[in-house]
Amino acid sequence: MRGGREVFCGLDFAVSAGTALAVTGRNGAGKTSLLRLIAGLLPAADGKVVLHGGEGELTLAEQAHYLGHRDALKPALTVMENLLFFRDFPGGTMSDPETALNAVGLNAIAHLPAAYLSAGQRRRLSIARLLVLRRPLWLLDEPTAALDAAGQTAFAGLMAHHLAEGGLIVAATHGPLGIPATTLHIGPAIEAVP
Amino acid sequence: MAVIDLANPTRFLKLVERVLPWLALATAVTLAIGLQQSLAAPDDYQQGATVKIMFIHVPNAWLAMFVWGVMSLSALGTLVWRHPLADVSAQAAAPLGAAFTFLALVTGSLWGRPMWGTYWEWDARMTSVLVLFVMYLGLIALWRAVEDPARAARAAAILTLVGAINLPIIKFSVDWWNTLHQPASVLRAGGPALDNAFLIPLLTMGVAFSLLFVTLHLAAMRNEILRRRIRSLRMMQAAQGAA
Amino acid sequence: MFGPYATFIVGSYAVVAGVIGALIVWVAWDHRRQTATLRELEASGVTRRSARGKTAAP
Amino acid sequence: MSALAALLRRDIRVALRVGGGALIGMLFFLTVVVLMPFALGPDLALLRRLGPAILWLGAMLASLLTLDRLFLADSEDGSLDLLVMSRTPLELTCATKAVAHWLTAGVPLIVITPALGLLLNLDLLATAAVALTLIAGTPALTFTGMIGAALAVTLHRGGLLLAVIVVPLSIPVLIFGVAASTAAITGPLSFGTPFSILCALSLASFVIGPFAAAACLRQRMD
Repeated sequence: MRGGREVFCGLDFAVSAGTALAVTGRNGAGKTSLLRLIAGLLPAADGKVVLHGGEGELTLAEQAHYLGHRDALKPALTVMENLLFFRDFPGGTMSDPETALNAVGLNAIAHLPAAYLSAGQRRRLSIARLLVLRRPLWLLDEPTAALDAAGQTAFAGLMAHHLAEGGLIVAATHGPLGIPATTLHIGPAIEAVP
Repeated sequence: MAVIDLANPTRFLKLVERVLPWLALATAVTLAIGLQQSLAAPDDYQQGATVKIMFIHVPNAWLAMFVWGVMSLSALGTLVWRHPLADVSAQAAAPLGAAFTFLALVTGSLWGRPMWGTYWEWDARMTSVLVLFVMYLGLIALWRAVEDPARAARAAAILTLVGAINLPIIKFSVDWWNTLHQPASVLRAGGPALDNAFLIPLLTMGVAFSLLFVTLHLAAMRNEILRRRIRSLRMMQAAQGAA
Repeated sequence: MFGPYATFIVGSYAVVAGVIGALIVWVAWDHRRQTATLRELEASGVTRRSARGKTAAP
Repeated sequence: MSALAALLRRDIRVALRVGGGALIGMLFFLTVVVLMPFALGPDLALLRRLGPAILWLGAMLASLLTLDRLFLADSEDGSLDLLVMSRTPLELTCATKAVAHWLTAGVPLIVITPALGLLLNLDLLATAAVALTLIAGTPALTFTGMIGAALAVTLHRGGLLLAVIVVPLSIPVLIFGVAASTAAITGPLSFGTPFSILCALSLASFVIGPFAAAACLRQRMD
């Protein structure tokens, strides 16, 4: 439901450990809404999203990373300060921030304010957020937007690694992800005018 | 020629490097003489020893207005001639002006307490200086609100000029407001005919404080140029660091 | 020394000295910090103008 | 616990660095107080009588002015999603953000109160009384204002709407804050009673504010 309008219905899908799901569909089909719904940021009108075999007491949202269009960076803070907040606040198994920055190639400018970063660099920093804190489910909304070719390849490697460790990925995308993925095509909403 | 030379920040830095020690020395010497003269000055027959406060109060009050003048000129430089040093000058001057205005207010208040029995009176002159202080703080807040100094400079320049036009109007209206509410002001600082015994130390202190401002202003401008240089270096570093 | 108003006179001179002193210290400290940072940056290989190559950011 | 410390640290840093607005509230407070004599006239006796009320009004408006960014900024850059998806309960998150806001926006107001008291011809005792009531009362302003800030995010509209929502909620704080300061200055009522009520209001807002704000944020639809 968005703005009181039914965005999609009758959707039923499963993603198992170590696999990725690419959600495709034209603009406005509801890809972002689907991701936000899984992340618990939107209420579902009907039905539910279940994660089997996670940590029992936690909700799905608390075991997922959501990488949205907006990168959640504070321009006044340095790259490292932003990343440390992403590591310390959400909760999960923490890992070394230096390694995460290395993986996205930002380690040389960790001390600079995020305000100095270009769009692609901001994206890389957001991706570092997925690495610095381990959560099994990655919800990615157009993850490769603003990344150059090298960045896309590197990110595909990171995603493959995540899958190899038994993680799950649900990504809304227009282009190829660079990793093997099942495709879920969201069609135009069924015109169900009551 | 000289002006064109100064337009180059690197040359300006070199000049500051050369001039600054001498300026600091001159400030220290004048200040020492001024302080000595102030101490030696006789007590006023009406105000007693408190007249000594005048020697630091008046120069500060004078600088409070003078610095806004400097900033207005710099603002013109920013808007009209786009002089590369103009916004640096304006930015460096704002905190100094605020500090001098603050000192004028505090010393005036400490002078007022023994003379009028109150720290603060909504007298026309004091009120306009207070408004000036608020405007300085607003200007500093504006500088701080925008991360990119070049963008902040234009906004601050416009505000400075509007302030320069508005200040006389504010002063005028405050005068009017005050005479409407409170006729026959009893507050009169010093007297129109100042005796030489007071005038000479006052002038010396005035020169000393002006020199102090010039010294601090140049030093602060130098810091600001360095800060901007660091900023642009870091931006480049950010652009390169992603490779 | 200054009669009954000594506190006010000494107080106002002290405030002025304090604020001016703070300004001087701040300017000097700022200068030291900026030059140090600049030197550090130049030592780490970031130079002005020269390296302004188009290492286009993604 | 370290998660909350990280949030506190981040919010304080963002407020204090360039572009943060920690000192704007203070400046606004000063402006409001400077404005009052122009409207009321420079009569020192009158200003002294109205002093506590002016200071309280100024502090309230200043804290309102800075509140609208509390959640809106996080909502705009997407970090609110992160806060919601955290394993820290949203109520604690809200409370921590409010504490950070109070430290960076509320405390400066209290710090300059003595200087402003001087401008309004308040004596030392009166200034101390107002400052004390502000210490007790401004947390209540922040914690009730937080509810409005959360609503403003829900409705994608800050500013004036926030003021209209929050001001009625803050009326009790204003009443007892001014009552306690006037009681301390002129009597005849005792200072203790209104001051205790003010503290009670603050304590109650510590409980209600975070829960209401968290509930608002959970309702948020995008």
